[in-house]
Amino acid sequence: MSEYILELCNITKIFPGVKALDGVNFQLKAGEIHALMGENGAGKSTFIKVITGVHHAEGGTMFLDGKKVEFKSPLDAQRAGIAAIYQHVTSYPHLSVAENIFMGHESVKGGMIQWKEMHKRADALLQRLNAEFSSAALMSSLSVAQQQMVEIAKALSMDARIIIMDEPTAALTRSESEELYRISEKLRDEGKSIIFISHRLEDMYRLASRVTVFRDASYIGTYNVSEITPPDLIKAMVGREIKELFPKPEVEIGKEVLRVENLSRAGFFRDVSFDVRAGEIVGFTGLVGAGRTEVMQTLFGIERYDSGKIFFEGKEIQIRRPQDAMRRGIGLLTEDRQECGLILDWGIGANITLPELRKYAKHNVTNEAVENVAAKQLAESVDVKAVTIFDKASSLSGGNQQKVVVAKALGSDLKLLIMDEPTKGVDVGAKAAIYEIMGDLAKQGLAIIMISSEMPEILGMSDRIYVMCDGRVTGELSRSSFSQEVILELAMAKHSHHTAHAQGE
Amino acid sequence: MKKLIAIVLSLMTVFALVACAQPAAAPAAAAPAAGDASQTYAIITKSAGNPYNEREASGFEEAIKAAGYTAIIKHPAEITAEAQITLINELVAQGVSGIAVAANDKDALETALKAAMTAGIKVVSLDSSVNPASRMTHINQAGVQQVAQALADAVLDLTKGEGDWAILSATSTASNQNAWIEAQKEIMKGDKYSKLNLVEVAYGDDEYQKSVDQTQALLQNYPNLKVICAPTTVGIAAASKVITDAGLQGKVIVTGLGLPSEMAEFMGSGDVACPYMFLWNPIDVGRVAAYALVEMVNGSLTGELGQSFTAANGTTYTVTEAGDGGTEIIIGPPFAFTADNIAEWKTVY
Amino acid sequence: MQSQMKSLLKKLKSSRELSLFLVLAIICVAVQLRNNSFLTAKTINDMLKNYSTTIMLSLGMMSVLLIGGIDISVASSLAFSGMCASLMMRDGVYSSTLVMFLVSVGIGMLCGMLVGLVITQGKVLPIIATLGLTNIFRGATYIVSGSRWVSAYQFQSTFKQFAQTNTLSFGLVNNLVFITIVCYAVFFVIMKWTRFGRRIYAVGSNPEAAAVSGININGIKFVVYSMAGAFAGLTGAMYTALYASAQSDMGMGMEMDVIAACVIGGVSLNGGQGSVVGVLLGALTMAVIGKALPLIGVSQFWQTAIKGLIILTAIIINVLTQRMMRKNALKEREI
Amino acid sequence: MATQNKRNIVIEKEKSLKSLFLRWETLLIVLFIVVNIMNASISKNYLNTANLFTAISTFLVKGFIAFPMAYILVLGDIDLSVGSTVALSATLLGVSYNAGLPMGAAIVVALLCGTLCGLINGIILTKFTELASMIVTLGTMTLYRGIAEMILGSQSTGGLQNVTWFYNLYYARIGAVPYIFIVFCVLAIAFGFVLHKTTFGRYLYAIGNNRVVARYSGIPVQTIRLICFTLVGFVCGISAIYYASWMGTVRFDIATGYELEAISMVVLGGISTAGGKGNFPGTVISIFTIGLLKYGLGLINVNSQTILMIIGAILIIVVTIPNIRVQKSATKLSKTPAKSC
Repeated sequence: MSEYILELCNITKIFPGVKALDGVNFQLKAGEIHALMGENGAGKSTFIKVITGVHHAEGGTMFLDGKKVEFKSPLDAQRAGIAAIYQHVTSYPHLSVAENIFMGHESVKGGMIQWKEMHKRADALLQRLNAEFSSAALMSSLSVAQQQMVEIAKALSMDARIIIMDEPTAALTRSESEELYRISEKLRDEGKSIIFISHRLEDMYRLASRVTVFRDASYIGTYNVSEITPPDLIKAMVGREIKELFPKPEVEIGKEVLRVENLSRAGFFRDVSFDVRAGEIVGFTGLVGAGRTEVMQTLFGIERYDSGKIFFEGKEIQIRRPQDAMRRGIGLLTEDRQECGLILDWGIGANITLPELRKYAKHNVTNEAVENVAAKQLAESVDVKAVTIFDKASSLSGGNQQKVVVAKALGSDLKLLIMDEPTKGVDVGAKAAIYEIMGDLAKQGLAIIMISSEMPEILGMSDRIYVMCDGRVTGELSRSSFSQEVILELAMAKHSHHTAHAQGE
Repeated sequence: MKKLIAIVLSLMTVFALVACAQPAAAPAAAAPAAGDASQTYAIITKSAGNPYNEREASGFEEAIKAAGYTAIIKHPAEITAEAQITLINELVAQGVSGIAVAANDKDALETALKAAMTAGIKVVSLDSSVNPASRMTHINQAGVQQVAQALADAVLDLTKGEGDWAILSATSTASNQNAWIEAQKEIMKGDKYSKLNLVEVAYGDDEYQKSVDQTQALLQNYPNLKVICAPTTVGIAAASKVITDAGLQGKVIVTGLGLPSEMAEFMGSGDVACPYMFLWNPIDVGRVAAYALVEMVNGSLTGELGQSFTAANGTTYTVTEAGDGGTEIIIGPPFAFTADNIAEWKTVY
Repeated sequence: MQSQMKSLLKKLKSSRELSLFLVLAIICVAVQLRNNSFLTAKTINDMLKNYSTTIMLSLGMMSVLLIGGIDISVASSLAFSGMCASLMMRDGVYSSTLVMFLVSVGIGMLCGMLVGLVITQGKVLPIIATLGLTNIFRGATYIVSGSRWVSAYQFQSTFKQFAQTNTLSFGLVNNLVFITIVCYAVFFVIMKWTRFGRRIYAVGSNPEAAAVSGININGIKFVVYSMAGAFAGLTGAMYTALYASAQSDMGMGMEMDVIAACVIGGVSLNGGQGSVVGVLLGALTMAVIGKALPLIGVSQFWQTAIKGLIILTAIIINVLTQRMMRKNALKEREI
Repeated sequence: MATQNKRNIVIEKEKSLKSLFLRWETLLIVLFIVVNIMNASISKNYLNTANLFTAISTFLVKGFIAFPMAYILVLGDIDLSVGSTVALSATLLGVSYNAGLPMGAAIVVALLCGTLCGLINGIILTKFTELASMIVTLGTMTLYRGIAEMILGSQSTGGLQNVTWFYNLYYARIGAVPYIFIVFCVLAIAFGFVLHKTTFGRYLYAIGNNRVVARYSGIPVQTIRLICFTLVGFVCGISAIYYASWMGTVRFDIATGYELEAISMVVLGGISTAGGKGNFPGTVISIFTIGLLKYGLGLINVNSQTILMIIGAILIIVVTIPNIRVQKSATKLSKTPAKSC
């Protein structure tokens, strides 16, 4: 029994209306990195919350060091040496790094917080992680990767033996992920056990020694990483085979749809020029903070640009607000679906028809029957997995939410669709579906701009690639000259000179 | 099921609250047919939470009860005409026999009170009048001239004939305050008062904190100030408090109209903030309003000029002409409270 | 680069208090030029004494705003607790000033606990819960007092003297001002150096994160609302001591002044942001406006408008400076 | 993926969602009926139509404000300046009439003034989107009241009822039914229609739910906020006209506390201050529930302060009940075996 530091047997967790976990098992050895994989909605996050005492399981038992335990609150789990780093960074933006690290277990003497000592300890922890920021910095001033480091420091500060990382690399660039791998391995070598949740197969193959797969709230199996091939693993996760991940169709490239010349916005990007043609999928890549998202938001009228010209179908246009862009047939799918894309409390139908509500209305008087039919058609066209169009958007998985966002954009007569990290946080099965939709749209003659940090995706789907670094376009690659090495080089063209800077925003 | 229980419970709470509130209200069960022995009379004061109004209402209630009828006391939720109109509407709907009202606005109550009179309800104003069209007569605690004269002479006496003085009034909208101040200014145009200099009329809005601020500003802005005349119960108490706290007794003197219970602290022998002040008995004001209304309902009084009646307390009151073109019943000259009599009055009201 | 950003952020953070202080200083000097009796020990003492109530009440409001809530019932619980404590003193239940203060604080805390219960257990939005409770507390005040005042002569003379003497600080400052200073100092320490204080910030800054890290959010909320109630009770006692009189309508409308003071002082209505020093400066600004306008001969009828204008100007200037700083920070960034 | 059949998504509402919506209104209607039965049984004077309409008219003057306030709360904003706007508009109406303007022009002045006040709120809020509406309107609440005070000082401006048709605005009736009641009903239907049956109304809910999503969906968020705040000002102008017609005289301190009363009515009607939720009929029912409850309690001479307490208690209780219910139903659901999805 003592081979395992943590063992969970037959765990069942029920939420109102949903069985989130159905008798799952899990075993963690001391000093191992154990990957936990599965599609979104497979129950991984819920499982983590059961381990950390945030949720209480209705059934099943948990053993720590062979002894049966029951956590009544997150504090119990913390005391037992279990720390979690959640998918969405759970930090306090208005507080300092040191406080974020020590929240709940501050250094206290006689009831008074010992700030000096805390900062000293925090700085030591950060140094251990090779972090380049001070413990006095405000959390909100850090990049996502840096915030993640703070979370890891927090786990270390509690002397955790088991560290759980829920999709830590989702928001990280390649080099930042490398840094995280290094830290994880260091921790493993120090004897800590790590549970690692990720959608990226490369994360798992790079780090983990064993992998446990969940599907549809159930336990599928535990495998040694060295013994399982990617197709088998995907099959275990999805439950079926996926033949082609990047179904890039051959499309005839048409006329120029959009041309941007020397677009600049102080503090974010400068002299950005590029063009997109009908039927073309143009990839934008670079490090997080390189200014890709900001350029696209500016194109969509969310932010104003300081100088530069935008030509749409050959004519110069001004874009001051999203309506200007939408009127011309430009659509934007944001990276953050939950914050910018969907009204989670609404049904998917109402979400889909929202941007083009006027189209379905007569003299601005809404007609729900017409709307519902339109919503149903659009939802079906992208194959949203839902029972009715009144299902709440919040009840869908990440991949299906993304499909709803796509359907929402498709309601307009689109000429150009900008997709910012379209598969972020989306599971493998849904990823393929989204790529297929992209291909279909390109076939229909749409111009597509895709921002992505995932190398396989950018290489697999793009006709052309622009690479950005520090707010400038550092290179343009045509399909014949695609290579991972060149892209990385361009993405870090100025990286060596401005280390701190690239992480700035 | 749980929901139902919750609703029932909450509604029961509400009913319980209503039931608790009942003692404050008079039973309106009796049929209020005019001329009947079980007539109902109501008084509407200016606001709740003011002792002066409480005393006025208690005098009214006492007199009505002594006559064997039912009394309703209504304090508006806010010091506004709007709140008073709501109360008048409620009383009209109940069909009371008579309404006495101390108005928050001279004109705003007109339509509501006229509607009441059309419905056969007798209406008098007391303390602070409504316009002549809205009332049958006004119960005036003391003639405007009498009050103004008393205050003017007090200022003359306390300044020893010359120097700066200021007025600290209540809300700038109270009709009686403004009438007194105007009359006082008029009287003081006379030669006798020529060396007196009125520096400012400040408004404390009948709020204690604001009155304190205003008094302190007066002291600071006019270093030679000799007398503060505050014809309002809140203002005079606040001003006296400021003078006492600042140790200025004898240097700056407060006088005006005040309640003995509130002012006892600042009066008495030796150096005090306020050597003497005036007021009438608010209980009497309420009582006389009650007597007048009862007479009106009995048909022996209509509020016309020259009528008179003898009240249950044995005094005879006469309807005289008021300054605004209507009629009024003046109770008497203001009564002076001094160091000698304050101790016995402070427990009365 | 890192240190540059840090110092910039630091400036940005401290600037709020600094700029507010400057504005306050400018107002004071301007008033002083018009009326040289303003910056005298006496006037300042008067001002602090009169406005110690507003300044004190701002502290309770601040803690509520920090957790992202709001409490518009504080003025009513002030009146209720002050009135109850005064009634008991009048009726001879006790004669000690200290006991009176403690009773008032206790009753205020009970009011605050009720607010906290409704918000945490009934899951009612704070603005609605306190909107309802403000009516209830105020009505209760009228009922317990029978609409009467507790007048000066009905108080113990030691109590009446208390607000006018400097005994607590051995003759340095007025007692009420001294209590206020002590409370601010204690609160400053609590907010900065205790776990509890930092948890208030944590709950306001990111409630979900706080829940995940095991902070009892409802517990903190309950304590904070109780605390705001206790401050209201303390202010109620100070109010009655100051005026040696307890009235049912005391403190009416004060909640708005107090919220304004907090907001001018830089407390964010979204929670998690705001400092004790800022609130002090904000409350002082309100006090100076209230005190100075009559002194420089501004007609009383203009004062409300000027107060409104100052509130608006303060918040808009604040936004503008923050925007300017952000813009400058962006410009400084090399691209 | 082409191998897989696309699934069919149905257009059929789940019953439970609908009944959830209905429940709040059921609760309100129950409360409304209970209030009326209670009033009628305690006081036999209650069901006198003429008197009833007199009382109704008085609370309709402020009831108007609840309409646009509902919009503002759906947006997730709040407007504390309504009382002051009414006061300022009514002040200008009185002052301009007494300065010799014809009454018709004075009415236009009041409407313009109200609209301008609302517009100023809207402009500040849309130009400085960082600012919370509560703070800004707290400032303008003080400012507008202050301007009214500057204009009128200790004076009142009266004689407005000398113009017969102006007097009739508030007091005239068709049979027992006052015109103001009819105007109120027409406006209620108009406001309800716009909120529930037009794109504009849907946009309000979208903005209230998530302003960012609304913006990315191409909804002119700030323009709509500007329109709504201006609309509040305009309706405050209407309320001011009725107030002046009702009272015949205006002071600067009128309409104090209207903001909180209007908010209470809307909240009791089921529209949360958090934005994006609730519906309009609830607001209309709650205007009458509160108004008639106050009237009924007044008829049995309950102390004004106690009435306020009762209203406060009802507000809290009614808002709490659905929370208790949701918790209960949630646990009930969890006990039913879940279908895997």
